[in-house]
Amino acid sequence: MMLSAKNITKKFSGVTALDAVCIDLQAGKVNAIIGENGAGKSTLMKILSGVYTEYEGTIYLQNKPQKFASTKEAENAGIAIIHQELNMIPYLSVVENIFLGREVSNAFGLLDKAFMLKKTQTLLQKLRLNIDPNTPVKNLKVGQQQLIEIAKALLVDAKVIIMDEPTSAITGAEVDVLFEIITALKAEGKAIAYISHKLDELFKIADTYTVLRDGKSIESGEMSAVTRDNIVSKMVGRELVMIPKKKQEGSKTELLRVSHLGIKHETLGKSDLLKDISFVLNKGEILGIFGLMGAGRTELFEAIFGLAPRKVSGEVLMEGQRLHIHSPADAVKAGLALVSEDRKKDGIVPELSVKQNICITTLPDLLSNGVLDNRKENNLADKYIQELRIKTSSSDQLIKNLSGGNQQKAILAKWLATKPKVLLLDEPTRGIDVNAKAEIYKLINQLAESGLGIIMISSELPEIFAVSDRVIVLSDGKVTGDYNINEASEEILLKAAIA
Amino acid sequence: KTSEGPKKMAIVVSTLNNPWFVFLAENAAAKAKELGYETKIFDSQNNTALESDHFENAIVSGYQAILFNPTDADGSVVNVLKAKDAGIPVFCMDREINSANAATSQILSDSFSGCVAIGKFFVQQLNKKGNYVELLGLVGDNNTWARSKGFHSLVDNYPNLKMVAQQSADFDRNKAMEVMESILQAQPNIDAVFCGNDAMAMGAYQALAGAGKANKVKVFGFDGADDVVGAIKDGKVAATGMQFPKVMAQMAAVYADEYLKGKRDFPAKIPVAVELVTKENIAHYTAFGKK
Amino acid sequence: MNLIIQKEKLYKLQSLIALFVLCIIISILSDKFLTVANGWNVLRQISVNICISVGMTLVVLTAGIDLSVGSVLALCGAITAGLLKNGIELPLQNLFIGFTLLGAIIIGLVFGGALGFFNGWVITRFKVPPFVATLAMLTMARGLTMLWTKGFPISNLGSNFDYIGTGWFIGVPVPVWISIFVIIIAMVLTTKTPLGRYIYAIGGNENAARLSGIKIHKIKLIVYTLAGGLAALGGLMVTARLDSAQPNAGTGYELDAIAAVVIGGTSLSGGRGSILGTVLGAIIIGVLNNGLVLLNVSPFWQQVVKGMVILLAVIIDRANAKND
Amino acid sequence: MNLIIQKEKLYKLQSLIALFVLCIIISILSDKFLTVANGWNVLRQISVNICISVGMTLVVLTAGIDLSVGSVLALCGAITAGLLKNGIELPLQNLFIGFTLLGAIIIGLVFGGALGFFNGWVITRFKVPPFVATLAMLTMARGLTMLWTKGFPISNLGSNFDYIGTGWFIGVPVPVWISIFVIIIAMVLTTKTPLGRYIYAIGGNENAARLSGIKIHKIKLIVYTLAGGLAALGGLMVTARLDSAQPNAGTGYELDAIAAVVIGGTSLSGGRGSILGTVLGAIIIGVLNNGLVLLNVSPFWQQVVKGMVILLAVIIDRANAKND
Ligand SMILES: Nc1ncnc2c1ncn2[C@@H]1O[C@H](COP(=O)(O)OP(=O)(O)OP(=O)(O)O)[C@@H](O)[C@H]1O
Ligand SMILES: Nc1ncnc2c1ncn2[C@@H]1O[C@H](COP(=O)(O)OP(=O)(O)OP(=O)(O)O)[C@@H](O)[C@H]1O
Ligand SMILES: O[C@@H]1[C@H](O)[C@H](O)CO[C@H]1O
Ligand SMILES: [Mg+2]
Ligand SMILES: [Mg+2]
Repeated sequence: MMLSAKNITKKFSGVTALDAVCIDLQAGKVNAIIGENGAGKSTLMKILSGVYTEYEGTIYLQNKPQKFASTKEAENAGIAIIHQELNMIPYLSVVENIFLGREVSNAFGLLDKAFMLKKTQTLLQKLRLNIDPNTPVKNLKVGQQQLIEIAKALLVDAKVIIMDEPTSAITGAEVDVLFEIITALKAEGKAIAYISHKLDELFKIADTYTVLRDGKSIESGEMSAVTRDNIVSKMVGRELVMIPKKKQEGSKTELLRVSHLGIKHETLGKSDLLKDISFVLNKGEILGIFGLMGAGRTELFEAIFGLAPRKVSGEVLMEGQRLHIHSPADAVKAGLALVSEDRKKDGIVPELSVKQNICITTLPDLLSNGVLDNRKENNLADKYIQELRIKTSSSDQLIKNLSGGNQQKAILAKWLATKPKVLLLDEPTRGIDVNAKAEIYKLINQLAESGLGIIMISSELPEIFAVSDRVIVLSDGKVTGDYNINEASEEILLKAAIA
Repeated sequence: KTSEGPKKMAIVVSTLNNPWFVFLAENAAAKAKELGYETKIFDSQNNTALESDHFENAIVSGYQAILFNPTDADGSVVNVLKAKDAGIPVFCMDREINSANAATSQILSDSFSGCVAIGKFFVQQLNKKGNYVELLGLVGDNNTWARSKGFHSLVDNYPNLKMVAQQSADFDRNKAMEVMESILQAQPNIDAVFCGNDAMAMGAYQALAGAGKANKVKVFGFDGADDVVGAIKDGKVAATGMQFPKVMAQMAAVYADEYLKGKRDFPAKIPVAVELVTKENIAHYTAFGKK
Repeated sequence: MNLIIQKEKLYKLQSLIALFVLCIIISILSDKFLTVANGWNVLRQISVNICISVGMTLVVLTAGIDLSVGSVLALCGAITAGLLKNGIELPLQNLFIGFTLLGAIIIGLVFGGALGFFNGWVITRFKVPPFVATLAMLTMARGLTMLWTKGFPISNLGSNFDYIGTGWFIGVPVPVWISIFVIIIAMVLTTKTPLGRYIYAIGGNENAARLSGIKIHKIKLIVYTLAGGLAALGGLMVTARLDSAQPNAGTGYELDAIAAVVIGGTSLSGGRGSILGTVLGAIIIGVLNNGLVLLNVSPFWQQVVKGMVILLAVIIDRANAKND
Repeated sequence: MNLIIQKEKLYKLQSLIALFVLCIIISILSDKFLTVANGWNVLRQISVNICISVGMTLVVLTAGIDLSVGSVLALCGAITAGLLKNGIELPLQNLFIGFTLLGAIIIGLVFGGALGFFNGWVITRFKVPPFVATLAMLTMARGLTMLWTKGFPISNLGSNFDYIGTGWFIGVPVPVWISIFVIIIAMVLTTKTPLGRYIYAIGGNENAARLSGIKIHKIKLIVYTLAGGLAALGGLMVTARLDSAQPNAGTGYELDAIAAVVIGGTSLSGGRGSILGTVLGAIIIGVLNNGLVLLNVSPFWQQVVKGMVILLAVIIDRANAKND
């Protein structure tokens, strides 16, 4: 046994996040940690890696009890972690981030930049990441940043490597590279703790599993001995019924038309970010947008929603009327709503309550006598908390204290409150557990049935197939495919995505 | 009511961020103490609103008299009236307030006339012709202008005396040095510098010395501060206007004491002349006063 | 009213403890402290800082800062005083325009708003950091004050004007009424109106606020305009109180205002805080200034003690704050 | 050296343009501007601000701020001057301790470092926001200066000391040497050492830095200590130049330093910026002050013009910066 944790208990001001959890990580194996959002997976990993130093229970590393006073101590003992959240210093370069906290200096105490650069280049090659090691990481896409996080962990000569949702922002080829690397690490005898909400991945890569539920360890075993449904029911504590999508004849009433949309690159001479994009969205239709990382899908939403007004060409029509959108405010007025891909950065206002976040888009409707009416606000918030089954202690809870899935639902709520005609969803289930995911799919379907037009960006093919009526594929800023979902298959979409 | 509790005098000064006023305040306090009073010094930080707060606080805390160095001739009037209404006599030191009967008595340093005297000496030293620079104090301070006007009222009558630069150095030695250094670049041929106080005179002198022009350019100050008294002895500074803060402070304290003992007929204004100090008569003077 | 206060509960508590401790210590050491007259004194003295700090709170809640309030106060006070006393002469047209009291006051306030608007415009239009934009305004407005007053105070403004600064109304000093009025309006604004909510949202997460359809630029313009207007109101009060506009009035007031805001628990990085907290912060500073005088602390020691007490107040505050 | 400069390229460029435009305008208006003597003038005059601003840059890079630099400068200058001139008398033991020049200087510098360390301690240990902690220090250090000097300047410090302020060495004024030395050390520190890397990292994302095993508290303590020490160095230079420690020295210097830092492109929210940028910022301010005097702009207009130029400089800066 490489590492085992016995009876770990961790409380946060009242909340018991972990309750006598036991877990074993075996050398040369990938140990999956599975559980719903908020089950306590990340908290446990943070304890193992020295982030939280106050807890009950004992950690044994190679059978010796250990108590880490800092992340540095854990690292020195041979435990490396890729955190769930990106931990990047935005203005520092790739090299600087990778070596942060473990800089190499020469005899004069000065940084040995040449050495670090070379080492970084090797790492990037290993990850098949073709970027300049001197670019500031803020210029990288989320997915690329995630790979840098992986590179950081590889730099340390660790015995135990913890990966907390390493693939939440990467897909396809990048995931394959990661799996190759994991396989190599296994062969070197390292113990790997692997957390992911993408169950398919777990079956592909994991050897053993441990399920956490509500802060308790429920069960452990060999991955080969369980099925997907087994795992899910252990996570959720009951059977999960996936309601298959009703295959309906979508109406043919045109709702939104995007024609010849393009975005110029900021730098002269570079090729356009979007080129001549045209498509139609009908009432009640769910349009999936698939593509690989950097294909330009987020940019498409930004163009439609008025976030890049100066560089945009082409036009957008709503119910036949040309829209003039120069800011998100215009977009909202026109009946558009955007759930963006980065919840933390663009979605929630962390210091406001769930209620205040939900009401923020429709405040002018919540007045009585010219001032905000507390009752109206409560009614609106409570309505959505019920309808979307948002798990929160009260509507006055600060939104930052909610789990990711519930934050996502609250964001959805704030947009539904505006009674939009078209809902734009950018990776709506990133980092969200299967149960919450199923609920969100259900919601999306219900909304479409009620006549909303929905466009959903997703990098996960199963998700595309679970909800879309139609799917278009983007590659390098161009539409390279447009299919009815019945005519599409994984193969067809992937082929279009790399076209 | 005077019988109860200790006898207390408040000393309210425009600022303590300037040694001249520290000296004034401390002498007033020392004299009052000698006369058997508890004292407290209030620093108005050149802010009439803060001064107003001090008056209010002094009135509720039961001070029986206020020795006062006003921040502003007009802006301080209300404050003095407030004390008067509360039956507390106010004695102004050094600076005037523009009200004939608000203060019980005003013991004043006459900046304007003092600068007329400096102006006379200035004209004489320069032989009625030459280029000069003026360094003003804080532009929002009324002493700045009393001095500048006194000086110009005389000097401007001589057309061959040309003011080639007029800048502010905020009564500050370091700022005066820097401003003077820059002026010397633009105006290398000057014959004199007139400064609104002695701190600036010292700063200007140091800039001149640094540029090797100390012998050629005459420096004039105002105050009679320690450094400048020494500098006049050494021939570094040509002249200053000696004020008598100690005299004024002590007189104010004595008057207040007499008032509290029953005397009522005080002269409304007692001007304390500013005396021209030069190398000729420096032997009779020491910092802020006569030997 | 009750509801508003409840909403702010979160933030106010700790500063209240600091204030309470401070008051007890001072009243043990001086029997003059807990008198009615002294109470009015303290309240009247802080009323100007309250006006400015309320405006500052709005700005800070959006994650901005306004260093120009002191100079704007001086300039607007001087403008009202100048118009009141001298009117405007247009020598070319041989025209003289006189101003009524109300006219002069309104122009002063509007001018303050306009200066604030200019701050907001520079910040939103050119993306100049608020610190720099308002630092430039600090300098410019002070220069303009000097130009307008020629460096001299403008005094004797007539007996009606000083009512704003020295009058009493139903047993309460007029400046205290004004600050109560400002506080209530600002509390309603921050807790009961969309504008207030947007202010918090912008400071909490500007990106998310923009994407929610909030017009960031518009809100910031409003906020800086209000801060300028409130500084001007403070300027009127100072001027009226002294019956004189001082060219160097308000120097350093920005630091007092920011201190009140921060002691009151509002975060300089925006999105968190309250008007009530700021008011408590201003009272703490006012009580401290008053107490140091009552206790006869020497002026040199005063600064040392004041610094230490502010530090202690904030430390007590943070120690009691559970999160963050 | 070349490498260092290259790294900083990103930030310095825009301010360079602003500086260039400024210089051209002034030199068209005054033929005295572009002379060697005036060049030394400007450089000597900004050397104090450079010392302070370099320290301020380090602090601001960690997303902090230090408002106390001006008072710390005054206190440390006064301490060195006092020790040099009067030594310490211990009346009880009937003891007199005299100080050598070097001894007095070292004590002044160490004292500055200690005050800075105190700032850092309050900030890290009690989580007091830097703005408040250093505002309290601003007040306390000024009070201590008054207590130490009793409100009077300490002058005539002997001929060796003034060398630091007024001497020349190989054709270059000593203060300029000192600032060059400070700049180089600081550039090496920020761009070539792990400490520098950590400073940027903390300002860029404190949480991520902590997770990377960086000792946030230790780094911040170092940074505030350095800022205090550099302020003390500035204090020695000012005192030596005037051959006199002025109790009110350094008043308002914090704003000049912050202005230099921000004009130089360092972000007040931390993590982004450079020493070289700050140096350019300080030069811009110095050239501006010098230019206004050379052109004999009236003192009334000076502040207005200065504010406008600062605003313009930053606007040019932002307009040229592509990404925010
Ligand atoms: N700093 C904190 N303060 C208070 N509560 C916390 C804190 N961190 C986590 N929690 C709570 O502890 C519980 C476990 O959280 P944790 O992040 O470990 O979940 P997780 O299993 O990693 O979920 P996810 O799949 O969404 O990442 C949750 O209820 C969460 O709200
Ligand atoms: N800040 C930036 N700097 C440089 N290039 C950028 C930036 N943001 C986007 N790009 C480029 O724009 C293109 C489209 O990016 P976009 O975010 O739209 O991709 P996407 O398909 O949504 O990918 P993802 O799944 O990662 O969100 C990519 O080539 C990307 O490299
Ligand atoms: O006399 C004093 C001093 O000269 C000071 O330097 C400025 O103000 C005056 O009143
Ligand atoms: Mg997690
Ligand atoms: Mg995207």
